[in-house]
Amino acid sequence: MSTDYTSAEMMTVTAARALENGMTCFVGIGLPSEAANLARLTHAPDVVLIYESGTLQTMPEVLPLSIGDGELCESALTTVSVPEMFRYWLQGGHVSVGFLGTAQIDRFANLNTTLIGDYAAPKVRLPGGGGAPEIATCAGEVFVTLKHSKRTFVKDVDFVTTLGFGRDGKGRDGVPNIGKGPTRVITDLCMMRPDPDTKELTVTSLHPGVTKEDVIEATGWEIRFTDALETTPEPYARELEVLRELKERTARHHAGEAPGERS
Amino acid sequence: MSTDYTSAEMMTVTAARALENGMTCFVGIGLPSEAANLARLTHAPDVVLIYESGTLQTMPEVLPLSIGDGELCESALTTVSVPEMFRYWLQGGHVSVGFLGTAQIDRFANLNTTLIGDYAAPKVRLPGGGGAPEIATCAGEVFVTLKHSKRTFVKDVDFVTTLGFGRDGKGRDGVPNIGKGPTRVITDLCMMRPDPDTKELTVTSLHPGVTKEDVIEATGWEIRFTDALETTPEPYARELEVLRELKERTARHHAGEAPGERS
Amino acid sequence: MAEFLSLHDAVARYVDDGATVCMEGFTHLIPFAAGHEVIRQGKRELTLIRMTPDLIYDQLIGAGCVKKLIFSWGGNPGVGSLHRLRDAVEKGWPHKIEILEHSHAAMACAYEAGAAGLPLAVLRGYVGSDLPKVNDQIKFIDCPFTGEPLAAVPSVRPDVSIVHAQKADRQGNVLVEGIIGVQKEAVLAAKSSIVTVEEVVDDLGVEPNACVIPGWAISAIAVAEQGAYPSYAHGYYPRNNRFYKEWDTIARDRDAFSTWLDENVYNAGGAQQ
Amino acid sequence: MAEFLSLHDAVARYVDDGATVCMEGFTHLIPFAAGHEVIRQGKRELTLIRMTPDLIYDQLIGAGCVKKLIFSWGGNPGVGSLHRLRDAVEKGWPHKIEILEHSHAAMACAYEAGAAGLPLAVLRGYVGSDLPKVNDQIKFIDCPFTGEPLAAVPSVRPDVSIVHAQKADRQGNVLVEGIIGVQKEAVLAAKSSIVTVEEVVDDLGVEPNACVIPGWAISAIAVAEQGAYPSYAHGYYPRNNRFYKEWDTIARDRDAFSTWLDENVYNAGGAQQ
Repeated sequence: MSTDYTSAEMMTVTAARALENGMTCFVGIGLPSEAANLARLTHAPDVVLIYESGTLQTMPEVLPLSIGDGELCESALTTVSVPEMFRYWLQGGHVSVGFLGTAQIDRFANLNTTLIGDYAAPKVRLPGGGGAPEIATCAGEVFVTLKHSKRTFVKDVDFVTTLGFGRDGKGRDGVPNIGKGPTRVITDLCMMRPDPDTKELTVTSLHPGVTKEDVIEATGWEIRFTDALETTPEPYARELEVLRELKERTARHHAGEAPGERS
Repeated sequence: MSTDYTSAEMMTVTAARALENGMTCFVGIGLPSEAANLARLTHAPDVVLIYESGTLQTMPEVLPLSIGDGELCESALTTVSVPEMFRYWLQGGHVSVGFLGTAQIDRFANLNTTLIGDYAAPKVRLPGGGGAPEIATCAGEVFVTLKHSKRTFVKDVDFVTTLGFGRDGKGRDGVPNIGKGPTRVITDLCMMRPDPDTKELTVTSLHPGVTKEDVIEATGWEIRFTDALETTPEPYARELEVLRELKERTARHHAGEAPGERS
Repeated sequence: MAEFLSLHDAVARYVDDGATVCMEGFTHLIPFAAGHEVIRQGKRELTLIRMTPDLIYDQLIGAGCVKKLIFSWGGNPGVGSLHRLRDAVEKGWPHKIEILEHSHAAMACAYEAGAAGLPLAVLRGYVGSDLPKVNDQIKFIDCPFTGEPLAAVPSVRPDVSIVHAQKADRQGNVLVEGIIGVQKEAVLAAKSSIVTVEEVVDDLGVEPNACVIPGWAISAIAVAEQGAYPSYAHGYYPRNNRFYKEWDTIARDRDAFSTWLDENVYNAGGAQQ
Repeated sequence: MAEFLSLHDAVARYVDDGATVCMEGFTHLIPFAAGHEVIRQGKRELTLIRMTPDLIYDQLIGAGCVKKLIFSWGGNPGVGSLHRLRDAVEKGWPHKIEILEHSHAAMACAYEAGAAGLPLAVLRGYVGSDLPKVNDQIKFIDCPFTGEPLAAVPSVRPDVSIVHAQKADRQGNVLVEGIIGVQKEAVLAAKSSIVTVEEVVDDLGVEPNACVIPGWAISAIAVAEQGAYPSYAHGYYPRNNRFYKEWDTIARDRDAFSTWLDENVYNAGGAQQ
C-alpha cells in the first residue's frame, strides 16, 4: 500500500466516489457523512445531502458530530420536521441513495445495529435502528461503509435491524415499492457488491496493496471474489487534500466549541 | 320587533353571544365568520378563531370574502398547511366549537350542502361538504347559524352531508371520539337546541317580536317549543355599533380592492 | 432538477390529454395563468383534482377540457355557485362530467398521503355522512390496536400538479409563503410538476423553516407575473374580490361565458387573462 | 391557555410518578434543564418516550427514574454508547428497565398520528426487519385499495410532553426554530405539556409560516435560560460537543456518574446543571 494515504482515507475516498453528481443522498452520521461531504467538495458539487434531522440540501463547512448539529441547519436550503422528513422526503421517494454505516453486516448485506447476543439478555446493547430500516427500503439504492473485520463482517447478523437481502438473499423479491437495496459496500480493504443472482456480497475490487488473503482473514464467512477482480483506483492528491482540510477544519471547530461550565 | 335593529343583526348578535371568551372556534365563512368576529370584537376578545385555510388565531380587521383572504393570514398568529389544519388542529382535538352555516338543516340538525334532489340527477347542485363533515364530528360542539325558512328547515334533508344527530337522532350514540354535535341553531327568528332525549331541534328562545306562529310558518316540520320558552335578549347598542362598523369597513375594503383589468 | 420553461412549453410538455391534473392553491396562489394556458392548448378529457375548484376549474369545465372532477367544495367562495360546474353537472353543458366528492379533511389527508408515497390516507372522518354512499373510494378500516373504525381514502397521485408560488431562485428552489394550502403536497405527490412564479431571484432570503420546495423535486418552473390573478399572491398583489363577484354574472350565462373566454383566454395569446 | 410557572412548579404539577413522559428535541433544543428538575424531584417509574434518548435520558435512567423506555436510537450521537442505558439493559443497574424499540420513521409517524388525534400511524416500514419480532406493538395491515401490506404502530399519546424552545411571547405562544424535530407533535399529542424557553419577549417577530405553537395548546411555560445546554439552541448558543465526548467517560463508570449527578444536578438547586 502506498504510504501517501491511510486505509481509512482510501475507504472514504472510494465511498465518496460512489456518489454521483445530482444524486439525492440520505446521509448517515460518521463515515457516510464524511464520504458524502467529500463527494460534494470534489467531483459532485450538486449532490444533494439530506440528514434525518430534517435538514434538506445541506452544505456544512465542517463535519457534524451529531446528526442534528447547528451547522447542518444553518447551511441547509430549508429544514423540515422529522415526521415530514421521513414521510415526504424518504418514503415519498425523493432519495436516490441512502448512505449507511453499521455495527455488523452479513453476507446478504443485512445490517445489525441493535445488539450482540440474545435480545432478552444482550451481551452488547447497540444504539438501535434509527433511520436505517426505512432508509434501506425506501431509498433507490443503499451504500454501506464500515471498517473491515471479522467482528463486523459476520456470516449471519445476530439481529436484522435493517434489511439487506434477507437471511436467504430473497428478502426483496416480490416486495412492492422497495428500493434495490445495498448495491455497494465499501471498506478499508475493498469494495463489495451483491452477486446479481444470489445477492451474496462479493468482492469486486481490492484497494491498492490489499491481498485476497487480507480480506478473507477479515471476513466472517467464506468470502467470494468476482472473476474480473479489479484494483480500486488510488485517491487523487486533490481528494486527499480536500479530505484532510475538511477533517482539520472539523477538529478545530469541535475543539473550539466548548464554552466550558456554565455559571 | 324593535326598529332599532334588523332581524339579520339580531341573528348575528345572538350567534356571537353563543361564543364564550377563551373558546377555540373553527369558523365557517359567511354568517358564522361575521358572528365569530363580532364576538371577538365585543365580549370575547380572547376567543381564538381558526379558518380552514390554515390561519390559526386570526384577527381580521375586515370580514374575509373567502375562507382564504390575505387578511386572515396577515392577522394570524401563524399559518399552517391545510393537511396540518385538519389533522393536528381539528382532528387533534384543539377545537372547542365549530361554527357552521348550511343550505338545508333537518329536525335532527343534519346539514345538507351537497344537493337538492337526487344525487345522480340533482335539481340544484350545491358546493359540497368542504370542511363541515369533520368539523361537525371532531369539534367539541357545533353551532349552526342560517336564515329561517321552509326551504332551509326541512323535515329530512335530501342528503346528509354533515352529521347532526342522524336520521333517527341516534347518530352519535356509541360512536367513539365524537363531539357533542350541534348544541345551538341560531336563526333570524329564534334559537333552537336539541331535545336532551330525542335530539330533535326545539325552540328554546324567540327573538323579540317573533311569535311561535312565525317560526311554525317558516319550519318544514312540526316544530316544538320548550315549556320554558324564553325571549332572546336584545342586542346592546355597543354590539350593533361594532357590527355595523365591521360591515362598513368590510364593504369599503372589498369595494376598493379591485385593481381593474390587468394590462 | 427543475427546468426553466415558458408556460406554453411547460404545459405542452407535461399536460397530456386524458391526464390526471391537480392545480392547487387554497384561495391563495391559484394558478390561473397556467389554467388559461391549458384551455388555450385545448387539452381534453382531463381528470381534475382540487379541494376547492374555484373559478379556474369553472373556466376549464366550461371550456370543455374536463372529463371528471374530484373535489371537496365546489363554490365561488363567499359569492355562491360555480355556474359552469353546475351547468355541466345539472344539464350536461358543454358535456356531462363525472364527479367524485370528498370532504376537505379527507382530501387534505389524501394529498398528505400522496406526498408521503402511501397508497391510502387514514382519518377519523365521514362519520354519519352520506358521502360514502355516493363515493365508492371511501372505505372504513378497523384500527388494529383499538378497534376503532376509521375512514380510508386513496391517496392523491396525479400525473401532473400545477401550483403558483411567489418566487424561485436560479437553481429552481421555490418559496411558497402565506396560506400554503396543499401546494407542497400536490407537487410532491405528482409524477411531474409545474410551478409558476411571480419572479426569479438570486436568493430566496428565507428563515430556516420556510416552506421551500427544492428544485430537484420540481419538473418545470415558468415565470408568470400575476399568474395567480384574480386570486392573490401574498406580498405581491391582493385578491380581486370584485372580479369574483362579477364572475357570478359572467358564468351564469353560456354566451356571456363564451364571450369572456374568447376575449380573456383564447384571444389573449400568452398574456395572462 | 399556557400558564407561566417556575420550572420546579411545572414539573411538580405535571410530571407524576408512573407517568408516560416525552422529552423531545432532535439533537437540538433538548430539554436538559427540565430533565434535571425531574431527577431532582425524584420522580419514579416513568415511561419515557423519545426518538433519540441522548444524554438526558441516560441521566434519568442512571438516576433511577425510569421503568420503561420507548425509543428508536439510543446512542451518544457521534460518540458511541449511552452507558447508563446499557448498564440498565445489560446489567440491571440501578434497576432493570423495560425497553420497546422502533425505527425513526415509525416513531416520527407515531408522533404525527398522536398530534393528529389518531390511534395509529400507517407507514411503509419494517420490511424485512427483525424489530416486529421483538416489539408486539408493530402490526401490519393491508391497504383496502391496493392490497399492499403496510406497517401500523400505535400513536404516541403521552401524559406529558416537555420540550425546550427559543422564546415565548407574553400570551404564551412559542417559537421553535431550526431543527424542529418532533417537538410540535410531542406537545400536541400529549394530555399536558411543559415548554421551557430561553426568554419571554413582547413579540415573536416571525414570518407567516414559522413553527409557532399557540399558548392555548400548551399547559405551562417555564423560563429556563440555557435550558437545552449542553445541546444547543439555534440563535442562542452552540452545542457543547466537548461535553458530549466527556460524557462517555463520566457515564462509563457508576461512581463517576453518581458523583457527576450529585455535583451537577442534586446539589445544583434550581440552577441548571
